[in-house]
Order: sequence, then structure tokens, then C-alpha cells
Amino acid sequence: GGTTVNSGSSGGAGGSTATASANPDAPLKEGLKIAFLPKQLNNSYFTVTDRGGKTAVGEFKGVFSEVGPSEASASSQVSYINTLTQQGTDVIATSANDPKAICSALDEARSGGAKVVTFDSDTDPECRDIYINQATAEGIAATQVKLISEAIGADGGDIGILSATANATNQNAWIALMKKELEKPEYSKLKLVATVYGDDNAQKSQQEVQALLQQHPTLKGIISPTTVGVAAAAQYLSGSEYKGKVQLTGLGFPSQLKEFVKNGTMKSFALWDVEKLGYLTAYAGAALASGQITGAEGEKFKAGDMGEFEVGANGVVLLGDPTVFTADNVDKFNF
Amino acid sequence: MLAETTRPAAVRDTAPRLGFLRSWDTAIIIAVLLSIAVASATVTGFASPRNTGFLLIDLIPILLLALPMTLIILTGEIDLSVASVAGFVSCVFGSLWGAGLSLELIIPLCIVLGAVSGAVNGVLVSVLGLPSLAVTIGTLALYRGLAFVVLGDQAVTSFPRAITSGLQAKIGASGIPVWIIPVVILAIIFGVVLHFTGFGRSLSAIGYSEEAARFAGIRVAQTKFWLFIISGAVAALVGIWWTLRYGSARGDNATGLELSVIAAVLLGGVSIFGGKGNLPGVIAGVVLLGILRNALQLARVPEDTLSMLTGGLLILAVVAPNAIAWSRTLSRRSSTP
Amino acid sequence: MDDSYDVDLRSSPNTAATAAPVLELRDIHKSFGAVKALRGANLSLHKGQVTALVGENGAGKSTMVKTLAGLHQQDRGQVFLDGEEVSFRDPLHAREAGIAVIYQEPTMFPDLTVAENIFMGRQPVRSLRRIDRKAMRQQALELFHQLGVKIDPDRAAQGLSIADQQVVEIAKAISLSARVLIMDEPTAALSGVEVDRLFAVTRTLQERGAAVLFISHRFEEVFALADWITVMRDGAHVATSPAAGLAVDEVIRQMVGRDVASLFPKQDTVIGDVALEVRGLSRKGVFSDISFNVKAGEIVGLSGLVGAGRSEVARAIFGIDKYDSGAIQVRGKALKPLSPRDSMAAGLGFVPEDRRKQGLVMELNVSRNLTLTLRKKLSRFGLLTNQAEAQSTREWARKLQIKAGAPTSPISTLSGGNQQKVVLGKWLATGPEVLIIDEPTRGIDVGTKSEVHRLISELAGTGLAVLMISSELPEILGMSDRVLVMHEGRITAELSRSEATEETVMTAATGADPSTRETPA
Amino acid sequence: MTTLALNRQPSAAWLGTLTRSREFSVFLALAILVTATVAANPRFLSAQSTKDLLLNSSILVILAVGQAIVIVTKNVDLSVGSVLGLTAFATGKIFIALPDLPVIAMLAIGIGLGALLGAVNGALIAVAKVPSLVVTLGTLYIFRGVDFAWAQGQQINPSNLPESFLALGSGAVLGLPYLALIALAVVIAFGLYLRNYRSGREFYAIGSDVLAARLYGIGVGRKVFTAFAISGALAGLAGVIYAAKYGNLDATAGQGLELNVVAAAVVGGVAIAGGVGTVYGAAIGAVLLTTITSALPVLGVSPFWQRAMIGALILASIALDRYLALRTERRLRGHDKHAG
Ligand SMILES: Nc1ncnc2c1ncn2[C@@H]1O[C@H](COP(=O)(O)OP(=O)(O)OP(=O)(O)O)[C@@H](O)[C@H]1O
Ligand SMILES: Nc1ncnc2c1ncn2[C@@H]1O[C@H](COP(=O)(O)OP(=O)(O)OP(=O)(O)O)[C@@H](O)[C@H]1O
Ligand SMILES: [Mg+2]
Ligand SMILES: [Mg+2]
Repeated sequence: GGTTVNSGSSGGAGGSTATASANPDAPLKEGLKIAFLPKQLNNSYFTVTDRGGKTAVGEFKGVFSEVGPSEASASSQVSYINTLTQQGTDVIATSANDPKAICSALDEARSGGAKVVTFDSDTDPECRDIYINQATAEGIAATQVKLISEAIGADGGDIGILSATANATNQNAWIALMKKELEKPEYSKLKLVATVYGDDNAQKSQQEVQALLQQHPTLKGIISPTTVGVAAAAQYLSGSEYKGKVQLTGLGFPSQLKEFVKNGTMKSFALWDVEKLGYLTAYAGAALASGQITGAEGEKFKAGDMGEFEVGANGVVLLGDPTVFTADNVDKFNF
Repeated sequence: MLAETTRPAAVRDTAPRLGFLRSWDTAIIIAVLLSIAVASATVTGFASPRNTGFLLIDLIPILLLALPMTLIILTGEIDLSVASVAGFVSCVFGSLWGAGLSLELIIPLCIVLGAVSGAVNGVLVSVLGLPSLAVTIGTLALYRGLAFVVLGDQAVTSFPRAITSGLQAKIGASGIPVWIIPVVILAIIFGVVLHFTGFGRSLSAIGYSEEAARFAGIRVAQTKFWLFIISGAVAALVGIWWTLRYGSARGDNATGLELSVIAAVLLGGVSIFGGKGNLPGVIAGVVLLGILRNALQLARVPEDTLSMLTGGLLILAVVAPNAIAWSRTLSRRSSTP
Repeated sequence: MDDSYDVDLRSSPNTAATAAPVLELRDIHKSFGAVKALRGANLSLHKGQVTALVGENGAGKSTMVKTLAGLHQQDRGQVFLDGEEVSFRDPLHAREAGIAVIYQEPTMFPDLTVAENIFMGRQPVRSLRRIDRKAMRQQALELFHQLGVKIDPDRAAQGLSIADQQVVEIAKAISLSARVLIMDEPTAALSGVEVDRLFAVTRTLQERGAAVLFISHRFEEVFALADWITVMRDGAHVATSPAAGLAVDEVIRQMVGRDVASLFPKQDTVIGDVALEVRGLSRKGVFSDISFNVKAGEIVGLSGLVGAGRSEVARAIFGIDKYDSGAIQVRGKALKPLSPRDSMAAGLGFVPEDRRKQGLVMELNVSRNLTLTLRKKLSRFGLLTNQAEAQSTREWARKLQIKAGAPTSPISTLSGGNQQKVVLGKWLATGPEVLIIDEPTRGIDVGTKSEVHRLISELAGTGLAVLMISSELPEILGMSDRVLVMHEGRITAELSRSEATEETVMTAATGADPSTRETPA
Repeated sequence: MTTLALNRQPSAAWLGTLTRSREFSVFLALAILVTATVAANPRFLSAQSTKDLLLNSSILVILAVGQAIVIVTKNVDLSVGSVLGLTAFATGKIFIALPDLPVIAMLAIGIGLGALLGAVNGALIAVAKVPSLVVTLGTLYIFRGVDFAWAQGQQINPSNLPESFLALGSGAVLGLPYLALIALAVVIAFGLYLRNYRSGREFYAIGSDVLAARLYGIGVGRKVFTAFAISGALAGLAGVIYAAKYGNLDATAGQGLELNVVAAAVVGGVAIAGGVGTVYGAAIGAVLLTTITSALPVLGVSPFWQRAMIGALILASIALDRYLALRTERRLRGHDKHAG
């Protein structure tokens, strides 16, 4: 799943080594070698981000490549980072399987002259130049709670969360913020009764949902802020007696879930524009490599037809708010 | 004490020197040299100190685990739990470190833990006589599970940068990692023990025929028991190495490494049924897989092709010796009237 | 073929022999790599007659059998079935042609039931071609009845003693009601009673018209059963003659190409102190209260029927199997139970009964096998070299006259007798004070057998204490200074050399109270 | 000794054999687990939950049947996860190309494709005479690589699959899910075949002693080839079913499944050393493993403990096997003494 690991620890002095000075007017260099290194190849989420990246790289006439391991592990990412370093890649755009484990490899890459942009899952801030954050954790948490509350209706009731792996840091951050959100008076009738972990495995996710429903017969809704989990849960609910009785929302792909918003298994779900995430990542990398920005707070760069973005604290660039999908708009998206 | 008989000796002396090297191992060693030559000539960036460093440092865990694995497979057993032991040890390492213990204390504790984990396999296999394939599939799940029990959803990453980058130190400008030296020394020790001691001799005998080995006074159960302990202890070293090298102790560390290790050992000419195989071949197997992976990655060969290549090589490793033997008998048959 | 004899058909003991042979092999050649196992072997089997095939170890008898069975394909030569040339692709093909084979080594499916072992591939079926287990069990029971043995058809073949396995093999071959029955040393693991039953069954089959090939190294059996005797030497046919009127000495001369002197050259030795002392050894359900000793320079024979528990006692002494109570001492030093290494250190050697499974590692070469017990002894500073191994191998190969290609030849390419010598050598090389030998000459030809006996005798002469288990009565009587007899897990007699006769030993072996052992109907 | 009828009472023997059988002890473990879970939460056996249990285990059951046949011949098939992944993905691709393909035809194609992949394993093992562990470890990598190369990150969504096909994944007749019925049919068919047919028994003969099997004239190579083709075909069937059940597919479907499948067979009493075990046992083993994953969360066991408990269960079951085998051996010994 593409939305699982951490969204960066808050410590650290800022994303950039900040010794070089930025020249906002420098043109984007041509022929930049930009490599996307996702958590795992053949993962549909990253297929889409990398597609966005490829579009962007084509626009500024760079050389795009996509490499990565077939199973999501930090150690194999390290070996790919090493290879990229050795190949003299200008920009490494990566989604980290472990915030720490790939750090020393990234250090070596940066000392060899590469710029490092993380997207989706950050590393420790001192290991990269910029992190493209898909959405603020607060925004995600608020959207998810709002969607489930709307789906269940005014009477409220018990809800549960189906997460990915138990040590997925960004999942845990979102869950913590959702709990906070639920304390608000408008959600007083919603009660979070359990959080379960489906390990981003379809079968395990389904079994966890089943157990959740058995243990909590009064359950009214499920939030699954992970693409694999929400798809598996929707698939199960749609074929079970709970269809339409237990509400489901989460973070998922329109292509995977349109079936289920149309057949009434779920009313709505959310996700950011995944393709744009890759697109922005590529532009941020190019801006770094061309000397437009260094990753310091307050710097600005232009990301093709997405317009201008500003680097925030800790070298974080925010993509925007998540999109909410319903039966009405779901067909308009192609990811 | 026997009366000398008058008939002449019927046994000719044709014992070759270095008899432990057989055709497949030689082929693998040649393949290593060839692949180095070809990759240096055709893959840009392959033959450089920095790449040598990358290549060798990635070999360390597999090479370490391959040493005891070779001995275990020679006795006809297998240890699928090594990567899980490494992961388990990594988590314990992390939690002890998090609790503020010193490395001098943690490292021996972790090695003991690895040895004990191996001893559990050893007891089940050699004392209770259970099949090691099944036992270690069980402990593969058990130790990985315990790793998650120890650290749960946490990852310990508070290791000082000085240690984690110190592990990557190189010998001068050669690009050769400093830490490959103790690994090579360990490999030599394993090699000498396997090929030039009575203990090593007994492993093949056990692998070919446990019963005959027992009747020859070989302590089969004890031997296997110790091999599993050694395997556990070495897996603990890998767990420690992994944690410090990546600066991160977490439940999924080293997942799936067992298959890479076994693939390398089998590629090195060790028979999965036990008995046949030697350490130089295994080391060549480990190095060959490492070089191919590194060179092809540099040459931008996609991951799916690498995966198919690994599988293909593995099959080739077992098919080729048979095919060679077969073609030999064919040619012999056609040459005799 | 130097001393071939013309086959004199007129003097055949049975007129049927004048008819064309059922099965005939002509001028068969077969090589395994460099080894020429067969070079011009002939054999013919006739309806209703038993042909015995004799020859030294490695003469090529088993290779002939395997060629007949379709397991090997001959390099040259012809096989005729009812006068028509055939060539058996595989064992199934041969079986369909009516040839049933009992191989030299029992071939069992240990996890399957005894009944299924007998009928595999030919199980009786009922509707929808489903296997009829009841009928299968019944047929198995009938076969065992015929053979006069009591084996549960529903038990797993695993754990059957070698003798019982051989019985199952025989039952299997009989059940095929084949036209040609081939038995490669079926009696090697059997004792007198079972052999008699086997012979009775064989004669029945013979009367029904089956052609039988019988291979054995025991001449009394050969002469008791065979109508014809075919002798092979070095892969070639030497002679085929009617058994009647043929002298044993003549057969031996044909086999070895020279005269063989005394079969059991037992030397007189000086008997010394007690070397091996066993006190009250018991294991529930296997043996109980076994007490005896063996003195330096003495050969003690341990006799008994198959299944009496002799091998079990030997294994317990050496430390392979556990025992419940009792004590064992070698030269006054108590042995640790279940520790063969400790036993070896104390000066005990053990030549086990199953050469291929227990005595040798079949995949290793001669040298590695011979030196497997010498790992410590040959090491210098803890290190072991091929040179040291090869040297030791050559020394012992010379002493025991082992015929093998080279120290590095795979042990599997040696004939049975030479393999047995390797096992002996591997234990003699440890310089033991007490040697337990279980079936020292099982499946070994006369020439080699007398050599082995001479060896054992000489060893005793040097002060070695020998415990010799054997199912062959002449061997026991000829070799032993003292004879122990076991019956159903107990020692029932201890006889001095002069007391031991065929009669006294057999009486003790069948039990003091004859009513405990029923006779077959 | 003249009459050889051994004294045994048929009816009692029948019961004794049943309760002593390895399948019975696995079944007992399953029953205990279900009872304990129901005691903790009665809804564990509600109509919906029972259906879920059956659905969840059907894929593993089908794979375990194939694996059992292979293990009985003293081989092992590690490539099943990759075969499942490849056929599952192929199912999606075929439906995208031919949306009107009948479901039954898709099942046939899946079985055929799986059998083909299994035949590749079988041919390598039987013709080249090389160990199956190595060959199938190799094809585990190769088939997955093909899958990845073909998919290139593409995802199959439920909207790509026909309604009738998805209904196969979740539908039921008389409360029995289609998938469970398919799995049950597979188990019974192969169970009867292996026990009651000559050619079925030959698998056991080969696993018990391959040399003896050759001497008996059993076509060992052909038989081993068949075992792998069957295992492949069943993995292919499981792949199609996987596609129907989950709807969302990428190239990673079934990754890492092979060890679970082997574990299911082993837990079900199929001995890794060959020659022993039944597909019934393997199937119960598969249900047991799946039920554990479903029951532990219901019992409130921390998710972190689940994997460790599965490991412990595998160890317990092989230890139990060993204990039962030793007991049988002792019994045979005692029996012989009476007979001798
Ligand atoms: N598969 C084989 N490979 C190589 N050599 C073989 C093979 N089988 C038999 N031989 C050799 O062929 C020769 C004949 O062996 P065979 O087993 O036929 O002898 P035999 O007369 O049955 O002896 P024994 O009485 O010991 O059983 C021996 O020298 C043996 O070593
Ligand atoms: N593995 C086993 N499982 C069950 N019973 C066994 C096993 N091995 C031996 N026995 C039984 O132990 C008893 C003695 O065994 P065994 O036949 O080896 O005795 P023996 O006197 O040495 O005979 P021999 O050496 O002539 O074959 C027999 O009743 C036999 O059936
Ligand atoms: Mg023979
Ligand atoms: Mg015996």
C-alpha cells in the first residue's frame, strides 16, 4: 500500500544542508537524470506516482528512470540507492521503507552530488533535501472522520479502524489525530471501539474486518486509511450481510473503489491526487538540481502546470487537500 | 597385526589432490571470474572502488549465513529460520539499546540469544528427530512473530551515527570494506573445519547415510545440535550487523533472506539432499549472485528480469551437472563399439 | 571360456528339460563405466526346473538378474523368451512377460502396509476399479499361510526385520504366479526353518511348471533345490551341469578356477582374560537378562533363529540402541549407554549386519569409507589430509585383498564381498580389543568366505576377542570356541566347542519347551 | 499358528483407527479452537461468520491438496504462490480482453495455465532428475518475474471483472459458498483417488521408497511429473478463485503463500519425508491455519502474537506426529512379540 509508512518525524533542524544559496531565477536544467525509487515496484499506488513523475520529467526534458525492489524492504532500497549513486543520478525521488535505514546510503548519494526528494513516506529530515507531503496529517484525519460521520448519519454509533501494519508510522499518526478529532462535540455520538491491522494484505485485512464485526455487533462504520485495506474491506462487505448496514470509508483509489460506491457498499472515500504527487516530486527535484531552491523554508518554485509551491518548515512541501470521491464524481478520475 | 598376504595390492593410487573440488564448483568459480571481467568491460561504474565497496558490503549478511547453512545442508538438514532469528535478535538488540544497556553487554547477550534460538531448532531436530524443513518453517514463523512481540509497532533508530557509518569504513582507497576481513577469516575457519578435520568429514557421511554414520561412531545428534547452535549464533551476528548497518531495529529486518542464502548455497553446488558440496563453491555462489545483481542493476536491467535470472541460475545449478554427466555417458557409449 | 562344459541334456533329471528353454540369455555383455560386469554370460531356464546360479562375489550374478528383470539393458547379447527374442525395457515389461524377481536387497515401501507392498500396482479391485482392501488383506493372509509365517498384512512394512522383509519379498514373487521365478540370494537373511518353508513353496511352484532361478552361496541349499547348476566366473559362463552327480569340490573349482582348501581354518589360540563382559542386559520386549563374556583370543559364536534378538543385543552393547537395565564392560571399563564413540574408545568394534545401510556410506568412495572410523587417528594437529587417508586405505586394501579400482572409486561399484571386506577393514584399522561381527559372511562367496574366516581366526590369534553372530550353523560350529544360543530374547544355552553340534544348537535355538514354537500346518 | 486370522474386532478397530489417525488429531485441535472461540464470542459461528471461515480457507485448502500430493511423493512445490499470482493476474487480463467469457471457461483456462506451469516444474524434476526444492525455488522467482514483467505495475480492479465472476467469489447456495463447494469437491475427488485407486497409491509408493518403486515398474518420472502438474493445476484454479474473491489484483498476489501451504500440509500430517499423509489431513490443516488467523483477533490476542502462535502450532503438530509415530512403532514391536 502506498499510504502506509511514516510521514516524517518532527525533530531535526530543517531539510537542507543550507550551505549553498538558492537562485530562484535559475532555469531548469535540461537532461537531468531523475530516478524514482518507490517502496516497491508493481505497487499500483507507486505506478501512478511514477507516471506523474515521468510526465513532469518529459516536460523539462530530463531523463526519467524507475527502479526499485519487488518487495518493500529498506535494505533492498539501499542497494538501489547505491546503484543510483554510482550511476551519477542527479535526483533521487524516493518513498522510504524505513525513515532511518536508508539514511547513510542517501548521505553517500548526496555527498556524490545527488539531490534527494522524498514523497509519500519521509526519511529523517536531515537525510533528504525536500519532502513532498501528500496532505497534512490533520487534514487526512479530519476528512476521514467527517466522511464516516456523514455516512453513518446523525444517530452515530460504534466505529472501528482497519490500518495497515502495526508499525506504519503515518497510519499511527493519522489514527492518533482521528482520535483527537473524535473528541470534538459534533462527533460525540461516534465511538471508536477498536483498531485492527490488516498488514496491507487482502486476506488478512478481510479476516480482521470479520473479527471486528463479530466482536462488535453494534459496529456502524469502518475507516481504513490504507488503499489495500479499504479495497479488501469493500470487497468483503459487498458480498456479505453487512453491505449497506456497516459503512466504510478510507483512503483508496477511485479505480479500485468505484464499483463499491456505485453498488452502495460505501458512500464516499478520499485520496489526494496521486499522479500529481509524482509530478510535483519531479519538479521539486529538478528545482533542487538546477539550484532554484536549496530546501530552506520560504523558498518558492514552479511545478509545471500545477503552479507555484513554497517550501515549508523542515523542508516539507505540501501537495494540497485530499479529494473526496462519491458515486457522482468517481468516473472522472483515471487512477 | 595381520599377516601380509602374497597377492599384490589391487588398489591403484589415483587419489587426486584437492579432491574436494569437483567440476561444478570449478565452473562456478570460472563464472565468477568471467562475470567480473565482462562486467568491468561493459558496465560503466562497475569496476570502481566505490562500487566494490557497495558490492562487498551487501554480501556480508548472505556470506555469513551461508557458512553454517552449508554445513547444515551437508548433513541433509536445512535451516529456514536464520533470517527470522536475525530479525528477532535485531529487535531484542534494539529494545536493550533503548533500555540503555551498553554495546559491550548487548552484543554477547544477543549472540547467546541467537545460539539459544538455534538450540531450540537443534533440540527439535536432533533430539526429537523431527524433519528440519518442517521444524524451521515453524520457527521461521515463531521467531519472526517474537520479533514483533518484542518491538511491536516500534522501531528503534537511536543508534549513534558514528557507529552506523563506522561499519561502512573502507580499507584505504581500495573501496574494500573493513568489516569484510573478519567475515573472510570466519569463512576460512569454516572451510578448514569442513574440509580438513574429522568433524568436517563426518558431515558428508551423515548427509549421505545417517545410519551408517552412527554405526561408525559419529555422534549424529550432537553434531546436528551444534550446527544449529552455530547457525543461530551466526544469524545473531547478522541481526546485529543489520541493525547497526541500517541504524534501525524493527520486526521485519532481514525478512526473506533465508531464500537468498539457500539459493546461493545451492548455486555453489551443495546437494539439497546432503553429502555433496564444498565451501569454495558456496562462496563462489554467493559472490556470483552478488556480482550479477550489482552489475545488472548498474546496467539498468529491471528487477523482474533479475528475479527471473536468479531463478534460472538456481535451476541451471542443479540441471547442468546432470546434463554434463549425461552427455559424457552418451559420448562414451558412442565411442565404445 | 577356458573350462566350459558341454551341457549334457540326456542326463537331465527331468525329461521336460529336453524341451526348449522358457527363458534364455545368450552371450550377454554389460559394462558399468570401466567395469565389465558381464562378458559373455549364458543362462537358460526350463519349465518346471530349478537352475542354480553360483559364482564368486562380483561374478555378475545379480547383474544377470537385473538384466532379466529389465532393470539393466545389456550392451550386447540376446534374451529369448519361448524362443523369441525379446528386450525388456523396464521391470514392468518383464513382469508382464511373466517374470517375477526377488532381488538381493529387499525393496520395500516402509510407509505402506505389508499387503500393499505385496500387491502394489496389482491390487485387487472392485466396482469402479476401486481397490478392494478386504480382498487384498485376505490374499496376503493366504500367501503368508502358504509360507507358514505370521505377519499382520495391515501393519506398516517399516520396522520389519530383514528376515520378515525377505518373507514379504517372497510372498510378492509367489503372488505373481509367474512362469519364471528369479531369486537372488533369498535365503541370505533366513534361518533353517524359514529356508525349509521357502523350499517347500518353491517346489510347489516348480511342480506347477514354473522355471526357477536360484542364487545362493550356500552349497547345501543349492544342492538341495537345484536341478541344474550354472557357474559363472568374472562375468562369463563357465559351465552348466545337472546337479545330480556333481561334487561340491568340482563346483568350487569351477567358481574360483583353483582348488580351495579348508573352508573354516580355525586356529587354536591362547585364551586370555575377559575382554567383554555383559551382565543382565535387558530391553523390554526385545531381550532380557543377557549375561555372557568374551575373553581375549576367543571367538564366541552367537546363534539363534532369525528374530531371536541377537542383532539387538549387539547394537545395545555397541551403543546404537538403548537398554533398560544391565551393565557392559570392556576390559573392566564400564561402557556408557548409547555412545558408540565411547565404546570405540574403550576398544570395541562392530561390523553390523546390514552392509549397505549400516556398514557403509554407499555414496562415498572406498577411502572415505575405510577411514570413517579413523578420523581422529589419522589427524595431525587436528587436520586431516587426503594423503593420509589414501595411504591408510592402500595399507588395508592390501592386507584384506580388497578388489577395487582405486581408493577414490565409489564403494557402490564394488561387489558385495569386497564391500564386506571394506567394512571389516574399517573396524580392524581402529585396532579394537573386542570385535562384534554380525553376519560376517552374509552374501559372500566361498573363496572370500574362507578368507574372511581365516582373517577372523588370525585376529583371534593375536588376542582379539570376537563375538560372532551368524545364522549359518556350519560357520558357528566351525569358527567358535564357545557358542551362545538365543531364543526369543533370552540366552538358552552356552556350549563349549566340543558340546556344540547341529543338534544341541538347534534345540536351544527353537526353545527349551518345544510347545512354545508351533510348527506350520 | 495354523490359522492366521489375527484377533481383531472390526468395529472397534474401525473406531480405533479413526481416533488414532493423524487427521483426527488435527480435527480435534480445530474443534477445540472453534469451541474456545465460540465460548468467547458466540457470533464466531453465526451464519455469516461460518460462511466467512469457509470462504477464507477455500484457497489454502485447494493449494494444500496439491501440495499434499507433491509432498507424498517426497517432493515439495514452493512455486505455488507464484503460480497463483500469475494465473490470478492472467484471469484479470483475459477478462479485460474477453469480457463475455463464461466463468466456467475461465476456470478451465486457469486450471490449464496452472497445469502448464506445474508441468514445467514436473518436466525439470522428472526429466533432468533434479531436486524439487531447488527447481521450485527457481520457478518461484521465475514465475513471479514473469508476472511482474507482464503487469508492469498495472492493477486489475473489480470493475474489470464481470459481475457473474465476482459473484463466484462471494455467492453461496444453501448457505454454502461456491468456493467452499469447489474446495470440497477437490478434496473429496483427490482423497478418493489417492486412497482407492492403483495409480493413486503409486504416489505413496514413490514417496516411501523411490528405488523400490522403480523395481516395481512404476513410472517414477511420469508420476512425479503428474504430481507437479496437479499441484500446478490446483494453484491455477486457486488463482482464478483468488481473482474472483478479491477483485483487486496486482502482480504480488500470493506472494509468500508457499510456506503457509507447506505448513498447512505438514500440520495436517503429511510427512515432509514422503509416503505418509492424506489430502483430508492437509485440508483440515489448511482450515486450522486459516481459522487461527480468524479466531485470534476474536479471542483478543494481540496481533503481534499471531505469527508466533502459528509457528508454535506448526512445531506442536509435527511433534505430535512424531509422538504418534513412536507410539505406533512401539505397538508394532509389542505385536511382533506376540506373533513371533
Ligand atoms: N551399477 C553398477 N555400477 C558399477 N558397477 C557395478 C554396478 N552393478 C554391479 N557392478 C559391478 O559388476 C560386477 C558384478 O556385480 P554383481 O552384483 O552382478 O555380482 P554378484 O555375482 O551378484 O556378486 P555377489 O555374490 O556379491 O552378490 C561387480 O564387479 C560389481 O562391482
Ligand atoms: N525396527 C523394528 N521395529 C519393530 N520390531 C523390530 C525392529 N527391529 C527388530 N525388531 C524385532 O526385534 C526382534 C529381534 O530382531 P532381529 O530380527 O534383528 O534379531 P536377530 O536375532 O538379530 O536376527 P537376524 O540378525 O538374523 O536378522 C524381532 O522380534 C524383530 O521383529
Ligand atoms: Mg549379487
Ligand atoms: Mg540380526
